[in-house]
Amino acid sequence: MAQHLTLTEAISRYVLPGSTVAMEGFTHLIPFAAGHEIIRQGITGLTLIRMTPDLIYDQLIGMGCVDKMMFSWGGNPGVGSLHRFRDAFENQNPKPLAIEEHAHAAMANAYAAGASGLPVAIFDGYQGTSYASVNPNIKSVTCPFTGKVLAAVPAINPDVAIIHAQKADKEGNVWLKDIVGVQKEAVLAAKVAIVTVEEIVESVDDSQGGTIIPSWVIEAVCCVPMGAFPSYASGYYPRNNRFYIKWDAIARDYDTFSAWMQQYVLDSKDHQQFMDKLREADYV
Amino acid sequence: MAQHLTLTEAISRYVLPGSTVAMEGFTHLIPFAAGHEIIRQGITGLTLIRMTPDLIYDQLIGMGCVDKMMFSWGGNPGVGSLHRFRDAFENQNPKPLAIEEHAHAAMANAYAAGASGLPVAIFDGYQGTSYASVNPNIKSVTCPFTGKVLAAVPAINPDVAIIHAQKADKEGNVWLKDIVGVQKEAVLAAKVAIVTVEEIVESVDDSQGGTIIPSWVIEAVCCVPMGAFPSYASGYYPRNNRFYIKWDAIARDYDTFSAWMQQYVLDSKDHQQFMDKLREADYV
Amino acid sequence: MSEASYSSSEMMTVAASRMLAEDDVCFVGIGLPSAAANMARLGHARNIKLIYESGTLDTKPQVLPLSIGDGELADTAKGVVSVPEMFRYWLQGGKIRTGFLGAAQIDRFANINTTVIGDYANPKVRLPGAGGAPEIASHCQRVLITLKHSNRAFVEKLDFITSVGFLDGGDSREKLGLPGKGPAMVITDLGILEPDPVSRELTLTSVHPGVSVEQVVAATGWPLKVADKVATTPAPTEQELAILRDLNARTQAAYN
Amino acid sequence: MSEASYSSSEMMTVAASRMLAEDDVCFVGIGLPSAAANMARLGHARNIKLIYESGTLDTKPQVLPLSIGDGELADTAKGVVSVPEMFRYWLQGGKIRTGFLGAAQIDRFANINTTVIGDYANPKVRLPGAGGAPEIASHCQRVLITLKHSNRAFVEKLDFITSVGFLDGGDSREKLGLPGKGPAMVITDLGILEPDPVSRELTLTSVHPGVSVEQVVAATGWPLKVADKVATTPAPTEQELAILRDLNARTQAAYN
Repeated sequence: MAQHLTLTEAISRYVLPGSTVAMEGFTHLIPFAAGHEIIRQGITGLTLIRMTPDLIYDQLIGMGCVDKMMFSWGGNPGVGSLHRFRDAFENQNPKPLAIEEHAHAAMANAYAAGASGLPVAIFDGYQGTSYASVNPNIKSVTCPFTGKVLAAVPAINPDVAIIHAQKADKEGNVWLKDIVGVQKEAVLAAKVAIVTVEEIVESVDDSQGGTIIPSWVIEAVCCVPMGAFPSYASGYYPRNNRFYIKWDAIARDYDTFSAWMQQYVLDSKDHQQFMDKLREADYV
Repeated sequence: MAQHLTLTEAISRYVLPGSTVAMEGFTHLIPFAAGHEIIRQGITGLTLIRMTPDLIYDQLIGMGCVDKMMFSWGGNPGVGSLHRFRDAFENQNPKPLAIEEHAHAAMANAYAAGASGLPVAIFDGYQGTSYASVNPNIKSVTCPFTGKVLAAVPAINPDVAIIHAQKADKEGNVWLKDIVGVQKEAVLAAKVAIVTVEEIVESVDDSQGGTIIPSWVIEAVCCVPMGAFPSYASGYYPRNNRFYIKWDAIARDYDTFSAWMQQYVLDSKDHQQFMDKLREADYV
Repeated sequence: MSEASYSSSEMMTVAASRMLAEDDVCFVGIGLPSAAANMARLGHARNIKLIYESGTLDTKPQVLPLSIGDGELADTAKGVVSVPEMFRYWLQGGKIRTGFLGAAQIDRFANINTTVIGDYANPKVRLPGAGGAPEIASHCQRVLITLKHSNRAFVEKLDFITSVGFLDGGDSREKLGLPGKGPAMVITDLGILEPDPVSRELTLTSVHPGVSVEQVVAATGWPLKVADKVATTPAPTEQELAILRDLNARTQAAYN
Repeated sequence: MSEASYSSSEMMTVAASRMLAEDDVCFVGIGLPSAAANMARLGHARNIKLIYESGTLDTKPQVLPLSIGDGELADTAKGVVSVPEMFRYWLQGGKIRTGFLGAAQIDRFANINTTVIGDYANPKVRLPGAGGAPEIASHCQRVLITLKHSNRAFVEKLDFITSVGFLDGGDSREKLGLPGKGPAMVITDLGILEPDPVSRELTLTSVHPGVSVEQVVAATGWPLKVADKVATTPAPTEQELAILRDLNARTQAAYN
């Protein structure tokens, strides 16, 4: 059953140096606060997994926490490149970054296979593309009934999955709604799951819609209001598209990036102080 | 896009003699009215697919509509046997019945594979059981990464899927809620989908929960209030457990069964008249 | 706690319910497993999570469902998932601690048959079939089985293996590579059987009050292994009976 | 309808939007495909169903999303499904008629690259990667592609095939066994290219008003095949421009 922990405690207890971590979120509910706490704790040697790595993975890479990234689309959506990701991959700054690259279909199926206790995901994809030539984890299986050849990728089973959700209840059951991406699959596929939430309520259920992830598949629940900012939590606050646009200029230059991270992330003791500083600087 | 049709029209247009039909429903939302209409129209030579064939499949079998049934649990839940199914399978009455038998895990995965455009479903199951010895459609594939041997079954892609749902809107989008079984998968796996609903409303969406099956994957929507009786439609009427218990005595004897079907199903022009007769006879 | 009068069926349900713990996550079959699991939830294991294969997660029915998908199960659940999700993410995904099954036939290695009595193609009795049982038996961390004791149910050789227990005994289950550890206990109306730690053969470890070892042996279709010390199952307490009878009374009232 | 003044980017969006029909079901990429698809929905194809890979089915955004998963998309959708479901049941399941993609590079057989410019391990430019594109390109019944015309985008040889068009031309796509029929049209800021029915090589079939065939040939990194009769794309109508500009104005206002 899930324990209610502070984010600091949850990250230090479960995100060990060198571990494989999936911080999922498909535009919506991206666990920014948790990523910042990993940076604050200086945890390194991580392998990060995410279908759509965006600013928080850019920040983790730029701060030197990451050895390897597995992904299927890495950019600042609608804005442009992830400059820290590109700098690490193209110029080994601040250090080399290994990648394992897939298409969305492969990763979505691989998470689902991981959640399902299967070692492999099969799907009808990748035909005619160059992906198999750069990724040895793309193989095939042949249908024993039709002879059709299907793509096969290993299941994803991260050491730790971290997601953000709207609500949890006192027992640690989690509720999320609207765009849910692969978050439930990431939680169910992981050895350990940490969930940050906007608020703790008496009880959650799905009678008004949304998805329930029950307490017994979660290790830690952390109440972190605004924990997805500048991503969003439907029903709480909208995506701050303006921040995503501003980020392009901050991240483009390594020194500007480092100074920003020092001022806003490292010099803040927690997410609340980080948000206060952003508000003062008119980022919110 | 779905057309609004009468049930009579939808069944006669799409359920052809000899076709393979999945009328799904997992206790909840079982499409009884549609099954009765198939019986009324005397459509024969059917292969029926369902994870949990219950009274409506028993009736279709007893009335001679069915050549073959694929299933994973066939009984009157909490009551006992399906007498007409057993009589057909054990005594070829009213005619022989072929079966293809699976476990729930296999059929649930096979429907999902069918919905996903895959020819095969793989899962971790059937080990140590006798099923593969009586069902040649149980094979295996080997994981190319771990060497683990997984069970493989062909995808299910019925000619016609028929389900019952709570609501549809004018455009033919369908909404169902609470226990949804494999209905969505059956619809998406089928070449043709027919949906009976309790009512037609202006517009449906999933903002208050439930599942949307959009108009463009459905051929026909038919408004049939009480169309799941004696099964239930959450929010409309409860499961009539009393009818399920009474059915045992009706179906046990072939002549009693035949007389009942004549009186209530064949001699009713439609579901409304059927329901009226049941009410008069204190079945509802 | 004073002695009360009770039926053998009540004894079986009470004994089965005691095997469920406060922190259990239990995949519940319909019928006696459902009665026992809900009795546990209303009694000593109030925090237990009950899951039914119709898709209901953490459900708290006030009356016993007649079917695996009664409205009561959805209405009182934390969440409802589709049946493919239930079998993939929850059962096959290893998220269920205890699987609770009934059976028509069982053998000495706790393999069970709910498919057919007699020849498959020309059966003596055609039973309902597998449902979720084969994968409940293979994927839950442990399995509890409950059925009434008789020579026709406890047989030397199954006509069909619907769900595997310890297969041929010894390490034959382990060799299949199944994720779960297999049957932990078989609870009947006469007593309790547990697998021998090495041979995996079912062994009588407890008889219910008023039942003799000989009675159990006589109702078993193979030479039943009996533990050196056979316990006597504690009789149902008044509290246990009150919970069970309330539940059954509410259920009866709801069906009529 | 009188002529109006418009930009080449507006011409491209308008031309792309016209390729979508009233009864289309369209999987929409972010950026120009999203603008064109929503323009169609607000104009001549009011009944079109738009689907975004973030899981939104039949969505009707009032402003253009910056990302593929903006709240606006979920708030205005008939339904939202998980990403694994989107890729399995909807895309791979063959439920989408038209896939609408952007690209960084394209070759004469309409294969596209959004992964990397230069060597994969030591790239000149590392692009975002595949996203949903490879399976959109293979599973939608037809594919529309839109990108700006230049020698750097329309190249003799791709550095990386992210999504397959007609592979090496002729029947090489069919031999891959892909369910969809492949790219139907490439819409650029200069004109419209369509695959030759036999060789599958992209052929210039229309130039936008004021653009010469020579301009298009010069902006293409291979000897561009030109149709015998090259049409002139009808200029955007005032109504089309009004819809597009309203949409863009609402979007600008929402972001600031």
